[in-house]
Amino acid sequence: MLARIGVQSVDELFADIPKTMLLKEPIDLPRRKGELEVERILSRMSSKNVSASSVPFFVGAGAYKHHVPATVDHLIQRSEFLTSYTPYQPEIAQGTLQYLFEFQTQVAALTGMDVANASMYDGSTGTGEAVLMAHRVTKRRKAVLSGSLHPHYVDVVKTLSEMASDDVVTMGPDVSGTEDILSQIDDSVSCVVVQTPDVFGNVRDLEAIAAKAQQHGALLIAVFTEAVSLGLLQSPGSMGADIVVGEGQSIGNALNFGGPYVGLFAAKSKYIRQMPGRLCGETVDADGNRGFVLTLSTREQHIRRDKATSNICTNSGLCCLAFTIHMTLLGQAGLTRLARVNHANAVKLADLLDDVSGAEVLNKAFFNEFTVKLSKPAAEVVERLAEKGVLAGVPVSRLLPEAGLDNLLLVASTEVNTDDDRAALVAALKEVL
Amino acid sequence: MLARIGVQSVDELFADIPKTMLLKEPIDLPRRKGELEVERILSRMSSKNVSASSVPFFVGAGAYKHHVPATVDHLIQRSEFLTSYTPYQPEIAQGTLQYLFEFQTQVAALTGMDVANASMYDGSTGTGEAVLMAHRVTKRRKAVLSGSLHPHYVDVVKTLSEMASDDVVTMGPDVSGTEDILSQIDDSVSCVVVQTPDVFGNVRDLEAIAAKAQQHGALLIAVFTEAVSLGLLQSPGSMGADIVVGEGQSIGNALNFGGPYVGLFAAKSKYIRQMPGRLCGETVDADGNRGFVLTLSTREQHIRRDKATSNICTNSGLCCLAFTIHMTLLGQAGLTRLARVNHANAVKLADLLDDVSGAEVLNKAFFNEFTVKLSKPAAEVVERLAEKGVLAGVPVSRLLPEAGLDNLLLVASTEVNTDDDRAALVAALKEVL
Amino acid sequence: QIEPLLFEIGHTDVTGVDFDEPENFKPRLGGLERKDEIGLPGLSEPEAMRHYVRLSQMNYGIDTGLFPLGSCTMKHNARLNERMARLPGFSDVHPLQPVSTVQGALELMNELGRYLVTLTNMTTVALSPKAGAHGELCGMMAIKAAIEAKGEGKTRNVVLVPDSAHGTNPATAALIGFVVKPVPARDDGWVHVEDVKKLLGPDVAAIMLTNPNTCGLFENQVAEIAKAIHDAGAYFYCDGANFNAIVGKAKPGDLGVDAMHINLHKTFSTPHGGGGPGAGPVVLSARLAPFAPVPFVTLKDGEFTLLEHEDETAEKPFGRMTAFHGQMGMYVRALAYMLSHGSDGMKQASEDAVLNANYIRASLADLFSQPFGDKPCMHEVLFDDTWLKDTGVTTLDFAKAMIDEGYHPMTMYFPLVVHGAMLIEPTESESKASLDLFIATLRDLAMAAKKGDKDRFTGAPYHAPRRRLDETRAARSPVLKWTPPAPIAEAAE
Amino acid sequence: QIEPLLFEIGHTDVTGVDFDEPENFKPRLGGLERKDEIGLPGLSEPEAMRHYVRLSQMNYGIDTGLFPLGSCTMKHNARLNERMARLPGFSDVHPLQPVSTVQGALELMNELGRYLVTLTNMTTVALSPKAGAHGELCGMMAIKAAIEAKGEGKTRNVVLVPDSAHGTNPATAALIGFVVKPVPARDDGWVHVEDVKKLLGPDVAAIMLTNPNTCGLFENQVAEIAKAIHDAGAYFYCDGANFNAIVGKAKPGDLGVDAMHINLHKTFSTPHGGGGPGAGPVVLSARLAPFAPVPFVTLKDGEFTLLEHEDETAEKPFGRMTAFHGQMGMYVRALAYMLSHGSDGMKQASEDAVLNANYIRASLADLFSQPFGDKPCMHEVLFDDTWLKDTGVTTLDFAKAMIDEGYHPMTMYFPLVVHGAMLIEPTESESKASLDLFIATLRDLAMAAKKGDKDRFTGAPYHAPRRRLDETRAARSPVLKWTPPAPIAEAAE
Repeated sequence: MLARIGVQSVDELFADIPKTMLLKEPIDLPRRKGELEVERILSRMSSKNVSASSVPFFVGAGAYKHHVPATVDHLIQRSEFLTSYTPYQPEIAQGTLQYLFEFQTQVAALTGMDVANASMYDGSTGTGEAVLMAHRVTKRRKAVLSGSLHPHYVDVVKTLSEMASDDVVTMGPDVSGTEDILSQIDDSVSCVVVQTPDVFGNVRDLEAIAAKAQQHGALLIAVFTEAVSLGLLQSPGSMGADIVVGEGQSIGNALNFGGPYVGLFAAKSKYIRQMPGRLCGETVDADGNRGFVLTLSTREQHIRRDKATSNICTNSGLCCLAFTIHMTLLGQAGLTRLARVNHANAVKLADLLDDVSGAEVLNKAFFNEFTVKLSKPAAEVVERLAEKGVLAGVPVSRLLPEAGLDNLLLVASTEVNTDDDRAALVAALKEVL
Repeated sequence: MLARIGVQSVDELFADIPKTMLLKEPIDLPRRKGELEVERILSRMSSKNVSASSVPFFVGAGAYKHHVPATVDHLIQRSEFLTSYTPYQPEIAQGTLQYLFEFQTQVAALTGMDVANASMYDGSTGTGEAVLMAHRVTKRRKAVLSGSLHPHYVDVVKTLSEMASDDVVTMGPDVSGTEDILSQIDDSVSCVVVQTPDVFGNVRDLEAIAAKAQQHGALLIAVFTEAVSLGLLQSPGSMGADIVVGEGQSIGNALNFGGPYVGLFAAKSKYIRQMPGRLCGETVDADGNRGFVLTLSTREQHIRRDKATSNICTNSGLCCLAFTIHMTLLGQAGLTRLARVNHANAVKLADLLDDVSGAEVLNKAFFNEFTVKLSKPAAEVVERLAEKGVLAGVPVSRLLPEAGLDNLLLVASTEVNTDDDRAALVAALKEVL
Repeated sequence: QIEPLLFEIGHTDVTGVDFDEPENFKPRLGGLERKDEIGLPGLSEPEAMRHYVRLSQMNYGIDTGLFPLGSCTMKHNARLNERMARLPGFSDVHPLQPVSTVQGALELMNELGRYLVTLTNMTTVALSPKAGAHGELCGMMAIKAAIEAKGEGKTRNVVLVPDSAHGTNPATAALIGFVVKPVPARDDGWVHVEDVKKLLGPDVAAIMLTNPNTCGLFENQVAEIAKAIHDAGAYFYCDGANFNAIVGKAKPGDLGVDAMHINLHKTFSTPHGGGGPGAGPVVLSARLAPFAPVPFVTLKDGEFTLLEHEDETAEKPFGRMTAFHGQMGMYVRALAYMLSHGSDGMKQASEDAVLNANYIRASLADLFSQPFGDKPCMHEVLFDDTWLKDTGVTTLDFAKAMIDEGYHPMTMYFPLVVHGAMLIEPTESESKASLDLFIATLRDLAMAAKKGDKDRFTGAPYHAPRRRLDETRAARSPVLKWTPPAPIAEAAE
Repeated sequence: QIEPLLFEIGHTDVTGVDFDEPENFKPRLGGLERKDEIGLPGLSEPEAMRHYVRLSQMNYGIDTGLFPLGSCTMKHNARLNERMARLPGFSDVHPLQPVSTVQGALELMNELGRYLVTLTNMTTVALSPKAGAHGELCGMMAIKAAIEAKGEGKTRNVVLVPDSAHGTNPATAALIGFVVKPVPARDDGWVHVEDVKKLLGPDVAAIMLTNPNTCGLFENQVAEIAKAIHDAGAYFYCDGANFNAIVGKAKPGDLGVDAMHINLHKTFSTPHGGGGPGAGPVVLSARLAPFAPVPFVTLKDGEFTLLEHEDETAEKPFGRMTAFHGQMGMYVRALAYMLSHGSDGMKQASEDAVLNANYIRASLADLFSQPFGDKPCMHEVLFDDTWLKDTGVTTLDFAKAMIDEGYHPMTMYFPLVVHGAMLIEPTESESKASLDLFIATLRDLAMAAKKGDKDRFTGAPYHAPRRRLDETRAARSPVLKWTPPAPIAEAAE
């Protein structure tokens, strides 16, 4: 090969690297290892973690432990899905394109919106993008964030907005879901961002907010972090949301210690050309057969560069596929039932915990997660329960360390929890409180 | 659907079942369960077993713990391989047929034989078939089995032969690999069955046996249970074997508590038409393109019925595939090195064990397994070591309970064993002896 | 779509596996080191991946389309079962570990056995047979052992086998020295008790009856046949290949069966894997139970133990079928299937399988000919080639034309009792929509055949990875392995 | 090969998932229960399996053939890495579990960070960005934060971006309010330090330079450019999309880089998955390190901890990029890749990637035109369409014709600085045999184009799951989701 290229050594091909910067010595990292050894090293690290399936598990706050059918993980590992690229060559990427089209349709149906894109990185970054989109649509630059929006989402929006010199109004923590966000909406506001079920587990009615927003020319951005809830709850679209953003992890995707996840992003159709991210659309080929392509890409960075609606390029393709397959296996009937099982388990658990002395469930209405007020700091309690082999939930102080809500614990319950799990939590909690 | 069929109920379709025998009540077994619950039940059973990867592991005696590259298990799970049938429709089964052709070629090369079939169930049943084949070839009905042939293999051959009223001569247990099998060979003998490396780990030279067998018109059936050994040892074919049978589990296949495994079966080409099992052959299609088909099926039961060379139908297709892919990844270079690592680890371990007081390694020559004479009954020692979290090997008494070899232990060592594993075994053994 | 053989793209010095060469050590191989080259080429990991992915793309599977192979039961293979079989406690345990370290594995075997015995109302089960034919062998060995125990080993050496039986039946019986006598076929597709009675005598050891039979019919005289067989001092072996039609509907034990193998890879959906591995546990009646081969699992004082040797038990095991304990990997999958379906789901699967087959039958009855008249079938429907007469299209041609329509052909030319047989088994996995599409396609093809569109059939398949393959050539001068091409200089001589 | 949409074959009352309906309980949903239908059809498990298997068969992947997409780095995805990412300690842990229960996960993140920092000779790494563009955003935010910390936030608002840059660069800069100024292209493919100097001033915040650049060349004046940038008080952002060409050969930190994102899905081979997920950790120089966003992992007294809030540290984190801690699943795969390759293997991968690209370049140089002359390239080789002049064949046509030959096209029409660009990146995964076949195919196609065999190109692809698709139609009246067809009666009105 060198002969054909006409060089004596591979190093000649690196001649453009300044001589002083070309490394002479190997980089100070270990030499290559065989599969067996790599497996040993990583298995050792893995075994130092307590996996959700191995203990009674009630951790939520934006990521949820659900059972994903084996079919899903099998299918997404197929070579033709796993090792393909962004479908820029549609003639040999119809597999990817058709599932994206199915994904968009599913997300639109689930959220009650007109159109959905082909995914964002996750719910939090999607929320940031939604705010920027609202600014483009309204030509205003001020967002109002609910006090019960997931604090990480708040941070992501604030970071982005501050960098872009946009205004952000953040409401104070709203444990009870009763904040007066309406009073913040005026003609200067671009968008209001409200989560339901919110980070404290409250189910929120968005209709009044949507009405007030509309009245002032602002957009309502509805956020959810638990996609399963939409099997049982009114869709944000039906309550009047203009943009809906959600975390899709619950459907098809593992906990993965936080990622990769999949951001769901839907909007009213009049805003299509202001949407961020990829869109897959239907068309025909030269023989007149139906086919799918990426479309409206003049919104995107690779065409529009600094005028693009977003800088996003790589998204969450394979996580969309997992979402779509799981949702296809569920169907409306399965999703609704899954949601009922989740809610029923949470109701059961809430009643049990409410009976524990030193614990009080604060929520009136919730889906599969709620806030418990403890007689002791939640972080300590969680740590002591972890020592007993129970992962009890997320202390609010972990998300909002300075909010003075140290005794609050967020507890989630899904279809994976059994009576034994609940009994273990209650017993351990009684010992600790 | 019922309307088109013209019946009122499904039960009408079962009208031929005698009324008294048609079940009215559901069978007394649990109702259906969701995936989550099935996973829980089976995971609970699984967790009651000590898996090979979780402890220092030295168990062999016919099945070996090797590292199988992740690529292998991924590929054999592809829908097109996993959910296909025996390739009776070759036009849409070229995937299966081509890998079978590759498998046959690999097995022939590895064993040093002219031809190989498309697999048997495992090594033991393959040995039974080899004896029957020898009887067909020689038109004699007496087999001589070496005393160091795996006792399960001996049992399988004896069971089959006795049922078919054929003669079997079994040599006594041959720990040292020095039995006088030559003296058993005369003009009445159809075949001599000798294993190398044998069940006690000895590496056997087959040339003299092959010569004597040939002289008397008998066939030499060479058996192996550790396919990796052929990376380093002379092939049975080069030592004069007429039929070679082996267990192929070591390449590509997991331990699986004993099955499924894959039987390798190779022979001299003059015996092709007496071989049992499927054969894949090369041909061309109507366009002149190379393709593969199952061939010489006039030997087989579905054509020949009671005149067939075997009753085998289903074989070990997917295990062949695993074997073939793993062997392809290894290649000669990788297989040879893998074999060297196995042998080196076994030599290291033998030296360490020989230094333990109360333990003595009996073998002069071995590949990756050897026999240790202990000062106590091996079964007890193994049990006590298991309590200490070390799986030390197979007591000979487990295979030959009445042979008076209770203090002998078969110890295997492969590429998966580390210095730590060896140290753990030695330390635990010292405590117990 | 030609993929070269690995031997044509690999090299003996290439490997896709990374090991360090062992440090200095003194080999102890007794002078038997290999001196010759093995001649096995290797591929890098990316090359190997691509090679086998491409090969797979030339295959058809249940996951890619309807697979109506009669008698083969190509039903959906749930990936849950694959995942379960790979749990380390099942896939990564050695058959000869101390039994104290494999209690869960033994529990699983015990539980599987309990399910099989309960579903069949039999006395015990021998799990170890490796596949259907191996199970037949096991069952017939148990029968032979029982006969010998009664001192009739010399005299009872005839086994009755209907002409419609799978080839494995006569092959199995012959393998252990039985003389096979055929029970002739009747024109209604059933085995008649009077035909059996005519053949019965003190020389008859057993009958091997497939039920539901390979014509897709439930043997409606099975009770009478069983009685006649038993009255004659012989045994009733049932080929359980088609058990999937009646699980939860009837129990073979109630029908007088003495031994029946169960193809876990058919009835209980372990994957066929391109021809295996399968598993063929055999359930045995009380008369045969004492002769069940080793090994078997027993439960004593809450601990599972494995009986691996004949003399460890008061029973009379006839021997051993295989090394170790059988197809554990398949046991796990089958039990996962059973747990998932449950008592109710397994019954429903049988009913749906039968419903689907009859739906196809009723939907094609006006175009296709049924050799035994237009009557309900079980889980598979049998047509013959009478309806193709004078079209110039054979069963083979018709089957190959199905490939061009995107379908795997049905079973052809089996059972042998029918001319140009076409045996269609949809299984319960197919939805009505899927069946309707299949039916429409077959009807369209049938019309085309009748209209004289001959080329569409005789040249088929046109749209497959290969056109029709020359099987005669393959058999006439067999090429069973790759050999390196002669060097060009030599070849030119 | 048309597969219906799931909406066309599914039904809202069909489900492939089995749960028992919960026992009686009182919902506590505050009256916000859904009243409308969702309208989501379901498929049974076998139907779903078949639907998605069939869809997959319309896709091309690395595992099915060479995938020479320049700038995208389609290299082999080892299945070991997939297996490792699925270990329960990585895939089945929650980001907000107590840190005492995820010490191994934090150790892995820490180790990955150590590898990235060592390979680049930078000071720290922000792991959390979710993809390359998100990493760019993170790096540019760090730069903005540093500028603001120096009190220059109002004045330094210009970012220099060469015309050859990826679109993400200008889009990212614009997203957070920077004004983008292009650095014009030169006819040698390199960015010239004098061009940069001309643009430098007190208003310049940073340059965003891709190196190796998108023309396949290593920026040979990078040291001088870095110095000029730094002298002007600005920062050097390096787009690390092409880092895979120089891993082990040079360290960006030695080249004066202040921030660089690393596409784990390119350089470290985490699968592209049809468009994601990726991961875009950003390495930062000492000047930018204090501004790295939360969260990050620290090791204290042998325990790993997670800093999740800005005020838990003495540093000056500019904020948070995403919920939780980033793409753990990708971290595991990338670290598995790094451990497998090691220091030696990663260097060799770079060398092989460059060698392979140059081999293609040298093998096609006589037929294809190189816009910047015949000189060595890095890991990808750039051709333009000069050589196609007067053939009536466009770059697009040529690319589509490659599909008919069984290949995925190269990157087309990028970078924009070249007319009709064709950017070919073979990666180190390809063997010489594979490259030779690819080269022969391209040569054959090139001859055909030059010979005037126009139809072969303008009508291509002929042999793909679809013929050429009408992208204009898709954009003109966008159909972005399936809607039920109008009932026939209505439609007929």
